[in-house]
Amino acid sequence: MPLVLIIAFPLLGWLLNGLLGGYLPRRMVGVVGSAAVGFSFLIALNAVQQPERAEPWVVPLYTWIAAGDFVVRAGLLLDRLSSTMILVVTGVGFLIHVYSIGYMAEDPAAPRYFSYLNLFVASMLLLVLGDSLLVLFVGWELVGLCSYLLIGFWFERDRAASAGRKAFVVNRIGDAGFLLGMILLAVTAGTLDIGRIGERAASIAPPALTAITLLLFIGATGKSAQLPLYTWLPDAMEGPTPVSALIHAATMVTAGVYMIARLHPLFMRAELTQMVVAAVGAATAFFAATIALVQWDLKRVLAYSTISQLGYMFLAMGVAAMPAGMFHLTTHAFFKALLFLAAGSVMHAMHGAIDMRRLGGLGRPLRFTMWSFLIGALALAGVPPFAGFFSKDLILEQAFLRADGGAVLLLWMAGVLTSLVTAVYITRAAIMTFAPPSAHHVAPHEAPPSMWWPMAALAVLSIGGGALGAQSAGRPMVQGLQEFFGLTAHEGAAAPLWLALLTPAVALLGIAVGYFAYRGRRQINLGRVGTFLELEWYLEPLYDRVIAGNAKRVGRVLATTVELRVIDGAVNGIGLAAVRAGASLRRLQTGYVRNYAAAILAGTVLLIGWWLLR
Amino acid sequence: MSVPIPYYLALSALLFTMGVVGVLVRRNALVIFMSIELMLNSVNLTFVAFARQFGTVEGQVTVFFVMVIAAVEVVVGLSIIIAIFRTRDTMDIDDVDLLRG
Amino acid sequence: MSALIEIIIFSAAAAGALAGGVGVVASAQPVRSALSLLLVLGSLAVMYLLLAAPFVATLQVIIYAGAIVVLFLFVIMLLHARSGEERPSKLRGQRVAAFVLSAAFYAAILAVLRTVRSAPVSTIGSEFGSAQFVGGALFTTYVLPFELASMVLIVGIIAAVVIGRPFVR
Amino acid sequence: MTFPYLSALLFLPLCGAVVVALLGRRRSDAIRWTGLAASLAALGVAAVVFLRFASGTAGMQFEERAVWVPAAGISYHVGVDGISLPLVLLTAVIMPLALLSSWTSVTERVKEFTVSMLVLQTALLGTFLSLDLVLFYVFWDAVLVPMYFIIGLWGGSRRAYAAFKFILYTMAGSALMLVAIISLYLQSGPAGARSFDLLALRDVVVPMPLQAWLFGAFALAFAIKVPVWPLHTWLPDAHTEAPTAGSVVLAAVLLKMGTYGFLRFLLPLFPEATRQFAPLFAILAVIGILYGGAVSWAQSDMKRLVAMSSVSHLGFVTLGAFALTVEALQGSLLQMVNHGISTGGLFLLVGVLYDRTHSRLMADYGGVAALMPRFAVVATIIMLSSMALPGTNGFVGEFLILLGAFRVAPIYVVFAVGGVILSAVYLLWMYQRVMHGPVVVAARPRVVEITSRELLIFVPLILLIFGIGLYPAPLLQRSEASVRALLERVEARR
Repeated sequence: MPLVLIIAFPLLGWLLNGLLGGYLPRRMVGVVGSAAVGFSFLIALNAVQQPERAEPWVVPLYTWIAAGDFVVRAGLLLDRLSSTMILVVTGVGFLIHVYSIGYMAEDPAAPRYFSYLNLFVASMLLLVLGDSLLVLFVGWELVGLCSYLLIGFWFERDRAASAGRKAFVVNRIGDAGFLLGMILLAVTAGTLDIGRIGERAASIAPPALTAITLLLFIGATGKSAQLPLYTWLPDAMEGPTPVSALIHAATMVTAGVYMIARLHPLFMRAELTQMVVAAVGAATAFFAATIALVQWDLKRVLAYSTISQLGYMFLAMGVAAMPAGMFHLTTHAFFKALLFLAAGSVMHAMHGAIDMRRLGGLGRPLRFTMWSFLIGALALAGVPPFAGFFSKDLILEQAFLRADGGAVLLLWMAGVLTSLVTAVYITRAAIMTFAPPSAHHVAPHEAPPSMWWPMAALAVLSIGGGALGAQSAGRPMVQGLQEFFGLTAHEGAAAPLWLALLTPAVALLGIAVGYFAYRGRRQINLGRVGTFLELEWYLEPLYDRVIAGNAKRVGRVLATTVELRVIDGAVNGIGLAAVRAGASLRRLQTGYVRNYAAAILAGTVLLIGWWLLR
Repeated sequence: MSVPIPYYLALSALLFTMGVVGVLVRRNALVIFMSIELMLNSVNLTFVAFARQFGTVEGQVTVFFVMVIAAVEVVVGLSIIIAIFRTRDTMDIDDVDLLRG
Repeated sequence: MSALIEIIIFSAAAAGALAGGVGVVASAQPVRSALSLLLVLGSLAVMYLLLAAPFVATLQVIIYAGAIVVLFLFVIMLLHARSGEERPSKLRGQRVAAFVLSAAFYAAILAVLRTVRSAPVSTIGSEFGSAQFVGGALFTTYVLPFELASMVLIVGIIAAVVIGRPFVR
Repeated sequence: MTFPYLSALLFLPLCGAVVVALLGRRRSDAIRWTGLAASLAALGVAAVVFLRFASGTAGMQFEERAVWVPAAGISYHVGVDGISLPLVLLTAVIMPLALLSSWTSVTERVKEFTVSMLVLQTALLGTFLSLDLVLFYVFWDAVLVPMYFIIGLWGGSRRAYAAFKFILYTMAGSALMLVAIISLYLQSGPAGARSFDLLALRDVVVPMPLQAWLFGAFALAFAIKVPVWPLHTWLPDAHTEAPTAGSVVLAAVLLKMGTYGFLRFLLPLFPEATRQFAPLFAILAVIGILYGGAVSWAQSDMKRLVAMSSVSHLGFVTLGAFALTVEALQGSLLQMVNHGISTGGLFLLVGVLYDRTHSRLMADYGGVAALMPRFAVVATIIMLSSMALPGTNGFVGEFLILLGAFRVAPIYVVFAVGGVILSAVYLLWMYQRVMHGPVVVAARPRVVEITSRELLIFVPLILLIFGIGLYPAPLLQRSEASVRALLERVEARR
C-alpha cells in the first residue's frame, strides 16, 4: 500500500489546492503543496529501504482495460530503476516546492500553481511506477499536460500560452510514435505489462523489435526534447522558473531516458535502434550546446544546456551504458535544478529581467545565489569533484570502450567536443550574469530563506552527488543498476588513464576559453556562425515557416477550397441540378388542356401498342 | 343474335375515337364536354354489349352507375363552365392556362 | 324478330350514331353539336334494345336525352354561346397530331379486338335486362354502391350550387 | 410477464411531451420542469436497465414483442443487447443535460421546444431499441421531424438553409434504405412467411450481387448520418446553426445512429458485403480523420470547429466498426459514448460562451480564463477528453480502435494516428484563442463565471469522463459478449 500512498499524497494535494486553494491563506497553499510531496518523499525513502526491495515489488491495482484478447492490469512496480527515479522526483520535487513558496508568494494564482505542481509530481510518479506500458503512458501524457498547464501558467501573455501549446503539440507528435510503438508491441508481444515484455522480448522478431523500439524512441525524442522534436523546450522557459527547474530540467524531460531504461530488454536487443539512439543523443548534445553559446536569455541558455545534457543520457542509453545514463540523469537533476533555481533567484531579485545583456554585477548583492550558480556551473562543466564530472565522465568512458575504435568513436568525439562547448557557454552565462560591470539600475535583494535553503540542499547534492557513482566511493548506485540491467562492467578493458584525465582537462580548457573570451562581459560577435546558431542551424525557420506554416495553409485550403467549393459545391450542385431540371421540365406544363389530353392519348396508344407487341 | 357482338364493339370504338378527336381538336368548352359525353356513351355501349354476351347483369348495373356519375359530372362541369365564362368571358379553353408552368 | 330486321335496325342505328358523332365533333354551332349528341343518344338507346337491355335504354332516353342534353341546351342559350373558335388556334400541329393519334388509337383498338378470341354469346331468359331484373341486382348485391351514388348526386348538386353562385369578392 | 422496462423507457418522454402539450403556453417554468422530469425519469429507467443487464449474455435482453401488422410480418419488437445498451444510456444521460442547457437560452416557444426535445428522445431511443426493420425505419425518420424544427425554429441566422440541407441529405439516405428494407423483406422467405424481424433476417442469406446493392443502400443512409467523409457537409451547417441543445443532441446521439447502424444492421445482415467493402470504409474513415482535423484547424467559428472535429472523431468510430476485430468493435462502441460526452460537452461549453456574448467567433474572445476561472477548468477537462488524453474516456476507446485495426491493417492506423496529433492542434488552438491571452471580450460585464446550473450540467460529464477513462469495465463487460457473437456471425458466413 505505501506505493499507492506515494502517488496519493500529491494527488490529495492537487485536489485540496485545486478545489479549496482559493479559500486557504496564501501561505498555507504552499505549505500544503510542499507537505504533500514531502510526505511522498518520506514514504518513498522508506519503501526503497525495505528489505524485500531486492526483488521487484509489484502492487497490482485493478483491471483497467479488458477487450477481446487485450488486457491491461493497472499496477505499480518498484524496482531498482524506479527506486532511483521516485527518490529524485519526490526529493528534488520537494525542494522545488519549498522554493516555490517564496518564489510565488506574490502571485494571486498560487493555489492553481501548487495544484498543478502537485498533479505533476503525482503524474510523474505514475509514469515511473506504472507496471504496464499503458499506465506509464498515462503518466507520460499527464506530465505533458502539466507541462502545458505550467508553461502557460501566465496565460494572459500570448507568448506563454503559445509556448504551452507548442510544447503540447510537439510532444503529441512524439506520442503518436509512442502510441504506434505501443500498439505494435501489444500486437506482437500480446502484452503491455512491463514484466512480461521482458520475458517475451526474446521471442519478438528482430524487424518488429526494431520498428517497436524506433517508434517508442520517437516518443522519447518528443518528451526529452531531442532532435528533431526539441523545439518546444526553449520556449517552455515562459513558465515560472521553479517549473523549469522541476519539469523542464530535473524530471519530466528525463522520462524518455527512463522509458528506454525501463524497456531495456527491448532496446538492448535492437542493435539498429541503439545506434540511432546513440547518434541522436550525441548529435543533440553537440547541436544544443552550440546554440546555448549565443543565447542572451539566461533561462534559454539553461534550456539548451538541458537538451544537450539529455543528449548525453541518450548517448549512454545507445551504447548500452544504462547505469551511467541513469547516474547522469540523477546528477543532472541536482545541478540543473540548482542552476535554474539560481536563475530564478536572479529573476526574483531583478523583477523578472532575465536578458543577460541587462544583468551583470550581481555577484556582490546576490552572493549566495552566485555561489549556488557557480557550483551548478562547475558540475555542469564536468569539473571534478562536482557531481557532473563523474556521471559525464562515465558516459564518455563507456562510449569510448563500446566504440573500441569503431564508428561509435565519432559519437564519443562529439561528446568530448560538447563537453568543451558546455564549459564555454556556462562560463559565459556566469560571467554575463554575475561579473561586473552591471547593466541595470536595480538594487537587487537576496532571496528569502524559503528560497535559498532548497538551493543550499541542491548545492550539497551537486557537490557530493558524484559519490553515487564515483569509483573511489564504490559506485553504490551504478553497481546496483549494473546488476539490474544485467550488464557486466567493462572491467577487462579498463579505461586508459589518459581518458580519465581528458574530460576534466577539456572542461578546464573550456572554462579558460570562456573566461578569456567573455571576461569583462564582452559581447562577441560571431558573425555568420552566430546567425547560424541563433537560427538553430536553420531548423527553426524550417519548422516554423516550412512545416507549421504549410500545414496551416493546407488546413485553410481544405477548409475553404475543398470543403466549401468541391465537396459542398458538389452537394449544392446536385441541388442546383435538380432545380434546373425542374425548370426545364416546367415547360412541359403548357397550361393547355388539349396538350395534356393529347399526351394522355399518346400514352394510351403506347400502352396498348406495348401490350399488343409484347 | 344475328349481329355479332364485335360489331357493337367496333362501333363503340369508332364513337369513342370521334369523342377523342372532338376533345383534341375543338376549343369550345361546351363542345369538348359533349365529346366527353360521346366517349362515355361509347363505353356504355361496350358494357351493354358485354353484358349481353356473357348474360350477366353487372354490365348493365355499371351503365346505370356511369349514367349517375355522368349526370353529376355534367351538372358540376357546366357550372364550372358558367363560372369561367363569367370571370373570363370566354369559351375557349386555350385561354384558360393559369396552370402553365 | 327476324335476323334481317335486326340487321336493318342495327345498321340504321349505327348510321345514326356515327352521323351524330360526326355532328357533335364537326358542327360549328354548339347548338348543332347538342342536337347531334341527342341523335347519338337515341341511336344508342335503340342499340340497347337490340342488346336485351330495355331498362338501360329507358334510362338512356330519360336521363341523357331528357336531362343532360336539355342542360346543355340551357347553358348554350344562357351563354349565347358561339363556337368561340374564330381566332386561329394557339396550338400548332394540334389538329394533325389529333388525327394521327386518334387513327393510331382506333387501329390499336381494332387490333385488340382481333386478337381477343370471341366468347360464345350466352342464351338469356326473357326477363334479362328488364327493370325488375336490373333493379333486383341494384337493391341487393349493389345496394351499397347504389347508396353511395345517391351521396355523389347530392354532393354534385351542392357543388353546382356553390360553384354557380355569383362571384363575390 | 415482467415489467416492460423498454416500453416504459421508450414512451416516458413521449408521455412527458403530451403533458407538456397540455400545459398552458405561458407557464414556461412548469413546462421546463415537466420536460426535465420526464427525461430524468427516462434516465432512471435506463439506469435500471443498465444495472440489471446481464453481462456475458450475447442475446437480446428485456425483449418485448407485440404483433403490429401481422399480414406483413411487422411487429413491435424491442430489445437491448450489449451493442445498443451504451447508446441507450448515452441518450438518456444527454437529454436532461440538453434540456438544462436550454433553461435560459430558449425563451421563445418554450413549449414547442420542450415537446420537440421529448419527442426526439423517444424517437432516438426507439431507433436504438427497435428489432423490427419497419419499426426501426419509423423511428429513424421520426427523428428528423423534431430535429428539423429544433434547427429551423430556434437556430442561428442561416437556420433555414441548414435545416433544409439536413433534412434533404438524411432523407436522401433513408429513402434508399426503405427500398432496401423492403427488398430484404422479399428475400426473407416465401410469401406469407416473410418478416421484418431483425433477428430472423440475420439468418437470411442474400445472394451476392443483390447483397452488395442492399449493403450499399443501408450503408449510404448510415454513412450520411455518421457522417463518413465526403458525405459530411450537412453537419457543419446543421451543428453551427442549431441551438446549443440541438447541437448537443445532434452530436452526442444523432450521429451515433449511423455508427450504430453499421454494427446493428450492416455487419449481421450483409457479412459478405461488409468484408468486401470494409477497406473502402476504412480508407474513407482515415481520410475523414485527417481531413476533419485539418479543416477544424482552419475554422474561425467555434461551433464549426467542434462540428468538423466530429468528422474526425467519427472517423475513428467508423474505422473501428469496419476493422472487424473484438478490440476495435469494443473500442468503436465505447468511442461512440465518448464522443457523445466530449463533443456534447464541447458544444455545451460553446453554448455557455454564446449565452453571454452571442458570438461564436473565436476572434471575439480572448483571455476568458481570467474572467471565468472555473469555466476554464471545466473546458480544459472536456477538451482533454476530446483529444483522448490517457486517463480520460477518449483514450480507452481510441486506443482499442487503433489496436484492433492495427491487427488487420496497420497502414490505416499509421495514418489515423495523425488524427491524434491534429486533435491536439486544433483544440489547443481554439482553447488558446478563446481562453488565453489578454482579455478582449466585447461585452465584458456579461462574461461572468458560470452559474451553478451550468456547472450542474458539466459535473455529470466530468464524472463520466474520468469514470470511463479510469474504469471502463462496466461498459466493456456489458458489450463484450454481444460484440463477440456479432463477429462470430460475420466470420461464420465466410
